[in-house]
Amino acid sequence: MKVGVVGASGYVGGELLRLLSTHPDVELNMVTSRTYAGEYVHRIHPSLKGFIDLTFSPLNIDKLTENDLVFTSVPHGKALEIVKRLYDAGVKVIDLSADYRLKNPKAYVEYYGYEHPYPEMLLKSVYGIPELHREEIRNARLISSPGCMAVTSLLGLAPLLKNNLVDTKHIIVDSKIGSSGAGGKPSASTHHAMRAGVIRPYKPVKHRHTAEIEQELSIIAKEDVKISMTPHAVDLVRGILCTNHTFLTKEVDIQQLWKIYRGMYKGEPFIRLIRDTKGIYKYPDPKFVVGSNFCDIGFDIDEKNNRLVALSASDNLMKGAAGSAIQCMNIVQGFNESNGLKYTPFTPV
Amino acid sequence: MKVGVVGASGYVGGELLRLLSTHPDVELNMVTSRTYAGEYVHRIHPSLKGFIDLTFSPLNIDKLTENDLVFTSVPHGKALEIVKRLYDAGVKVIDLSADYRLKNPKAYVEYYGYEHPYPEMLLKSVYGIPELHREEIRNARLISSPGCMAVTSLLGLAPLLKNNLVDTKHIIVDSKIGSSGAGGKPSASTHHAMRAGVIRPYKPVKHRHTAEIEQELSIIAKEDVKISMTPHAVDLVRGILCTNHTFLTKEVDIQQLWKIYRGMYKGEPFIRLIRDTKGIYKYPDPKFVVGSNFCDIGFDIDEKNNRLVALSASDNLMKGAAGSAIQCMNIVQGFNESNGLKYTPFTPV
Amino acid sequence: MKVGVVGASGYVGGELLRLLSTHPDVELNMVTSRTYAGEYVHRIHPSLKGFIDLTFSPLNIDKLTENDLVFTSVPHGKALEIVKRLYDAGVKVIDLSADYRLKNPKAYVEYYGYEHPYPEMLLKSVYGIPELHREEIRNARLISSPGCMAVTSLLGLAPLLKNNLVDTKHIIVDSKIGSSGAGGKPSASTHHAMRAGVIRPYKPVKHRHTAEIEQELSIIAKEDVKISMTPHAVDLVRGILCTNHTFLTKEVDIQQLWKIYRGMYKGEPFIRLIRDTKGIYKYPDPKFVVGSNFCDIGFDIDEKNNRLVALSASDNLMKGAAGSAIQCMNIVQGFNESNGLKYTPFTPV
Amino acid sequence: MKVGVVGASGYVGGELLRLLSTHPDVELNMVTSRTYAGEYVHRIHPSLKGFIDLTFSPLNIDKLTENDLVFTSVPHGKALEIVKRLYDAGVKVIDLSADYRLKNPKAYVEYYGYEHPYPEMLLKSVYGIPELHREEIRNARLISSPGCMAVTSLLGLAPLLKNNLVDTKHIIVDSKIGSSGAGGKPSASTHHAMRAGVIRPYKPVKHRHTAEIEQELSIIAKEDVKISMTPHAVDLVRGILCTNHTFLTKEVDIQQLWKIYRGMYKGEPFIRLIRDTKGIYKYPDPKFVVGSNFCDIGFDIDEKNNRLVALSASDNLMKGAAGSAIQCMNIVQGFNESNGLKYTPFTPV
Amino acid sequence: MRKVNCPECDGEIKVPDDAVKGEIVACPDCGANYEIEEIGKEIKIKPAESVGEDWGE
Amino acid sequence: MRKVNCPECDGEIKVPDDAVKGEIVACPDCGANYEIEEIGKEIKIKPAESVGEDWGE
Ligand SMILES: NC(=O)c1ccc[n+]([C@@H]2O[C@H](COP(=O)([O-])OP(=O)(O)OC[C@H]3O[C@@H](n4cnc5c(N)ncnc54)[C@H](OP(=O)(O)O)[C@@H]3O)[C@@H](O)[C@H]2O)c1
Ligand SMILES: NC(=O)c1ccc[n+]([C@@H]2O[C@H](COP(=O)([O-])OP(=O)(O)OC[C@H]3O[C@@H](n4cnc5c(N)ncnc54)[C@H](OP(=O)(O)O)[C@@H]3O)[C@@H](O)[C@H]2O)c1
Ligand SMILES: NC(=O)c1ccc[n+]([C@@H]2O[C@H](COP(=O)([O-])OP(=O)(O)OC[C@H]3O[C@@H](n4cnc5c(N)ncnc54)[C@H](OP(=O)(O)O)[C@@H]3O)[C@@H](O)[C@H]2O)c1
Ligand SMILES: NC(=O)c1ccc[n+]([C@@H]2O[C@H](COP(=O)([O-])OP(=O)(O)OC[C@H]3O[C@@H](n4cnc5c(N)ncnc54)[C@H](OP(=O)(O)O)[C@@H]3O)[C@@H](O)[C@H]2O)c1
Ligand SMILES: [Zn+2]
Ligand SMILES: [Zn+2]
Repeated sequence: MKVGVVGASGYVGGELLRLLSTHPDVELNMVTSRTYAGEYVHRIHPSLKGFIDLTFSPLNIDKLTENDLVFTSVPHGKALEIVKRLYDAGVKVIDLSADYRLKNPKAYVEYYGYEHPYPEMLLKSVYGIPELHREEIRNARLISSPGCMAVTSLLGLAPLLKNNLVDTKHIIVDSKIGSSGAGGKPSASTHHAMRAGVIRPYKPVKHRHTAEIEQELSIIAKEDVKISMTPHAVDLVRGILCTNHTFLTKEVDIQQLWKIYRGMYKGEPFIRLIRDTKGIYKYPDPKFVVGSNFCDIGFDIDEKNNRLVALSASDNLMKGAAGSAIQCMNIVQGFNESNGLKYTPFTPV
Repeated sequence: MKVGVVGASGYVGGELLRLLSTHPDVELNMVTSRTYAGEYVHRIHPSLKGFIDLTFSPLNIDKLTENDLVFTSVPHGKALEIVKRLYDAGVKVIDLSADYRLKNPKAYVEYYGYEHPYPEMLLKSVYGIPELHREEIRNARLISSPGCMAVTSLLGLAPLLKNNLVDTKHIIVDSKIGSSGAGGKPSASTHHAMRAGVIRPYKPVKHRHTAEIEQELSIIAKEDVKISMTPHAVDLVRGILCTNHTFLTKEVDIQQLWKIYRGMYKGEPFIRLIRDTKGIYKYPDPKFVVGSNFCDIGFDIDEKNNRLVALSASDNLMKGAAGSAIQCMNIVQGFNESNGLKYTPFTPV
Repeated sequence: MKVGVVGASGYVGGELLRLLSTHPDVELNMVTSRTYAGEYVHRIHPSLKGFIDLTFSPLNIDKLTENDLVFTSVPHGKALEIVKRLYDAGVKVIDLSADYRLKNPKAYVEYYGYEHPYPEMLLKSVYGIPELHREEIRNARLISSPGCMAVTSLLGLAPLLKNNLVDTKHIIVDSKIGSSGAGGKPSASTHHAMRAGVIRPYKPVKHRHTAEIEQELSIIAKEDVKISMTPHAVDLVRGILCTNHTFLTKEVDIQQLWKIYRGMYKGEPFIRLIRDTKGIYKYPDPKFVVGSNFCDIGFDIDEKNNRLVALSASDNLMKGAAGSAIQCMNIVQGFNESNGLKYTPFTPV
Repeated sequence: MKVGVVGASGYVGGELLRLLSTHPDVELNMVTSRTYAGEYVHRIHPSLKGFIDLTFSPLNIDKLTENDLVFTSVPHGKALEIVKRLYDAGVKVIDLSADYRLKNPKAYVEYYGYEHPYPEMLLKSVYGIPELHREEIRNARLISSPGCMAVTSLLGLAPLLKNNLVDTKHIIVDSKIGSSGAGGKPSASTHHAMRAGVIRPYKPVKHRHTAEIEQELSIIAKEDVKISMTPHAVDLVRGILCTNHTFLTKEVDIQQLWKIYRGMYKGEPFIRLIRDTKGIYKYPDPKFVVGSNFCDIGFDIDEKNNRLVALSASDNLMKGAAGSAIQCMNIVQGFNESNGLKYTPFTPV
Repeated sequence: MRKVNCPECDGEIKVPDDAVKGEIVACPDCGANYEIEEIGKEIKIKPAESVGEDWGE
Repeated sequence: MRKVNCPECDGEIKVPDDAVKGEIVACPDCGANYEIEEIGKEIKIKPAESVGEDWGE
């Protein structure tokens, strides 16, 4: 199968290349970058030296239609046209941007500041979290890969909403994320001396991922769910932790929570439940998933305050982006769902 | 004035030494450590080489009573007797542990696992946050310096509770803290290779600082306040950020919030309000207070969800511990409140 | 093939488990730890949760002889007996400690402070760098895996000594290494708050790896080579950079150096030559090999001063330890040399 | 005394502001930035919020002449004219760039790629290391503050050259430096995700600071000294370690070295000798000087190889830049040499 | 240098002595921009369009 | 090696073939300790006191 990657010079693009270059079932055929067209891939992604022989191509959609499937990993707003044209040409598309994630076109105005030009496409697009939409993914022609904090938070919260355990108006998602989450473009605030050593809140209210988390949780809960999200930049390169604070509407104990989480995630190849009472790994921490496609999930209860904390950790470039996208590709193509994703994480890293 | 420091080989002790060794109004007279008695201070606190000539003394309470004022910075449970005996001998004490912070003796059983041996002393002890208790501190003989996350969170939340703006049953304190917050004792979980690169939740429910935050906020709000706190270890040495998520019970806008925060903190030497719409420092971040005694405070509103986020950042060893303690000493002794604390923070560090 | 790992609770042991648990040709049969006998492996190596079902066994050499091959990764001095007994029982051994690396028994007294009890074994042991000793490894029964800084430095310097290009009395190896290089045992100097943010020289003279570097380079150069080594701890978990400063005895230019390095390393699966004049990856940097078995090597010339700088970078737990050991196992067992080692490094990490 | 700072929006400029804003003897009168003219200083240097009320002025040299003394901290090549015009107008100048550091105009062509327009000025300029040139500084009208790695290395090596102990043709300066050393301008290679986690050699040969180190050491040694320098970027914001590898021409022991170093640095307010055999601070490490004006210096001998390692550590923005410049200002103005520089470093930070 | 308080956050906005009517001044605390409406014994300011400047994410 | 499910979290607890009655086994997921009550065709376990071991804060 011939595969192309648009926006291959970015961080998500680079991670897609890392995974695709050793994937047993695909041929990496075309990787585009406007800025680095003609340049060897390893000049931009040094670690890939020796793995990929290709040079970047300019962004030529006609040529891209020679592929069976194309990943688009460009900034939001910039994927709108590219995806539409590839889709219309019959190419399967997995879009890593936000441009086809939301079902409600009005949400694009509110959260992204643009009027969506192809609202009818939004319903054709499948939200690419296998744990939530595996069957729809199998038959999709357009898959919209989730936001990195969104997928991490959603996997932590979904079992609670599915079981109607929590107050849907007081859910706080406090997330912490490494610098690769902001992509590869330098700026004053990503300059190392300014970005190192921070615990920097940004968009403490109205963060864009709110929209997709609310959309998906409302489907699961079958009612209107409100999310209060605050992300923080921390001094890491890869990794997300979502601390999902919720308030219980029913009484529940730890044993029941184990059952609820196991019930939803039994057999999932990339979910690990982490809630130990011994050792140093008692709750999820992105340190122990870096480089892998895992989302580690844990939980705890504060009886005094009826609070339930659901913790979820992922590598933002893997389960948070390229890993999820490859998993979706495997499903849609009927490959083994773990192919190309068998990366064991590290102790220590 | 002669000053002693008990537990001077610890991180808080070391920071006290740093501040006291150049304080214009005190003579640093005696610094104790059981483990390092007889050893030069700079062997344990290398940066202080050239600043302090003293060697550590063994912990001898009789000798300590020769001081006018003693700081105790030993683990909780271990200050109980030391403080009591010094107090009874007429020495002023500023205790950095939790042993005299809570007014309700039962809270010690619940949160610290011990029966408090001197419950009557709890009412004599003043909780050492000048912004909340300056007048009481002025006349105190025993000051109990607050927990590092507690003071940081409290300073961010106090104006809201004082003005009865928020739902007192749905306050989430999500805090992030550097490794010095856990003190200087090595363990498997503080070993660099295991501690670096983490976003590690610990005690996601029932953290001990909950008790003192609830105590102080309940006084301020004049009603029973509940706090839901989850701390996280991040890959930093110094610094705390508290993200205080609250839900509004009244309508309020940003302009009113400015007024409320300015109203409470006008003239405070160590509070800075940070809520900018330009530049890279839009909200509090401990990066820009490291080494100083500031608590930087900011806020934002999520109208859609009636949420108010109050952000507060400090250096856990300064405003979070030794800095607050010195500030209290200055007040109780009638010194200029900023003496010994005039450290400008760094850009960048 | 049945494989055992002694010292499996350590960092090198854990990395061996990571690699062996997905190696296509081996059965991981027994993993020992004295301290954690009976405990699940993932309690000590959290990232391996889901990959290894085993619990640690106590260190029982008789039971270990049921394996075809055993890796020993215990502190130096502690492998002496274990290796000898396994060897005598006919088991193949790959020892990760220094106990069988040096040919000259006297060097053990000088550098390690002990009299080697089995000097005759030293000649039977093969020094496990495939790029230098592949044929001997193929037929070995005892392989001694190199020190992490030693192998990294050696791979950078070998081509120069082989071609007798440099002054053998003025070779400086200035190396920088992450905290995992010191193993998993906590101490005051590895405590995160003290170990973070350092550029800490240690053993600036007489470091133990000097002995093995001198041994191997002297063989290659066919003369007595002296190494001046100074290692530094830096604020990283994984990774080594060796800056090998040499002085030229012959005139040589960059083009000739390319020929010399390519000549020696052509076809080597885990050597990459890095000397670019474009992009950000101009010289080796461990950042771009982390998690992989590569040693990246580069060079530059200072004509004014007749100096040649050879730079070499590796992941200390991979090419610097477990990766090299697995590569040796593959050779000695006749497996594909890259099996179990196909880990692509990351951009960024 | 009225003082101005040109290039005040840069990292060195910001550090000058930090020091000057609390300096007892000066009035900070004018701070320039082309890009941020009109903007408040704390928008660029967030930590200074509350310390400086000024806004940046555009770069107007006529206005700058109203000052008694001006610091220029702009990129090399850009200070040439500014310094000349201020000097000609009778203003004292302390230049932080390299434009007036070298005595030999030809060296500017070789190392900086430009023909120096005012070669006669080079001899009027005094090289601003008080430990080497205090008397000349006292009477200077133009002081050229040293390069950050240059001053650090020089202070470590000077006593050896002064005592003619080492081979002047085989001196290796292997230095490691944090990201603030490269200034505040974002680029692909300083973007956090690419700059974090590195041990990145850059300019392994022919680094510009070579010229000034050779110039100064040749004066001290009274012979032509050659330096082989290789700098490395490490994952820190502030701090430099220079590992100065030398080969002995005379026999010398540790006791004699103590004498030699003490002999040269006795009474120096900002030099600390660090060579301990106990504790964790055995050799210099920038961790323990961060924020202060110290240069910590240590040494060790490798008898087997006639090697002497001199280690020196500083904060690149303090002793490596702004701190040295303020120290020079204090000397030239007859202030107490430590004024404005009394910052105790931290344990831990 | 004269000062005027920010209507939004009550911060102290500095107004240069040579400032003229129509000039834009900004608040040091909240970043709001104001146009100088009147500059006599008293200084009057009114909200001005923010340039929406952002030096990074 | 036989297995028994953890009553708390449903994790798979490994029971060595040579295990005997009274022996303590621990759950790999939630860390709970159990004592082997019966070991025949079926394995029965009951909660045991946790050693309260903690390898760090
Ligand atoms: N980073 C994460 O953790 C993460 C996680 C999940 C989803 N995402 C999403 O994935 C997408 C890519 O993110 P990233 O982090 O990889 O960003 P990035 O590093 O900035 O890369 C962006 C890529 O898009 C290309 N590009 C930029 N502007 C373009 C335009 N106008 N038209 C076509 N191509 C353009 C760039 O290449 P050239 O300029 O060379 O053409 C580059 O290859 C974004 O939509 C992001 O929101 C990111
Ligand atoms: N770290 C922070 O950010 C922070 C902030 C606010 C408050 N605090 C509180 O301040 C106190 C000290 O914290 P730390 O971080 O400095 O801890 P630390 O680094 O572990 O230091 C503890 C000190 O207490 C001494 N000590 C330990 N056990 C003792 C005992 N049984 N009797 C007498 N002395 C004993 C130790 O010295 P020897 O063993 O040598 O005698 C050492 O000097 C704690 O109560 C902590 O909760 C800490
Ligand atoms: N770390 C590196 O980068 C690196 C690289 C190359 C080579 N090495 C070498 O590899 C070996 C292991 O290093 P490491 O970093 O993995 O160290 P580590 O993390 O400290 O692990 C040491 C292991 O040895 C076991 N052990 C300790 N004392 C023992 C004894 N007396 N008898 C039997 N077992 C004992 C320990 O387990 P229990 O105490 O539970 O039994 C543990 O599993 C060392 O020889 C080291 O020099 C390390
Ligand atoms: N960073 C260190 O550790 C260090 C140590 C010792 C010496 N130095 C030297 O100190 C100087 C400043 O370094 P830095 O690290 O502060 O760099 P920086 O952060 O890049 O700052 C450079 C400053 O110069 C100004 N500038 C840039 N181009 C200019 C031009 N053409 N004309 C006038 N002003 C210009 C910039 O402001 P605007 O663009 O806003 O005008 C900025 O204020 C350099 O010469 C550097 O080599 C640096
Ligand atoms: Zn304002
Ligand atoms: Zn269980």
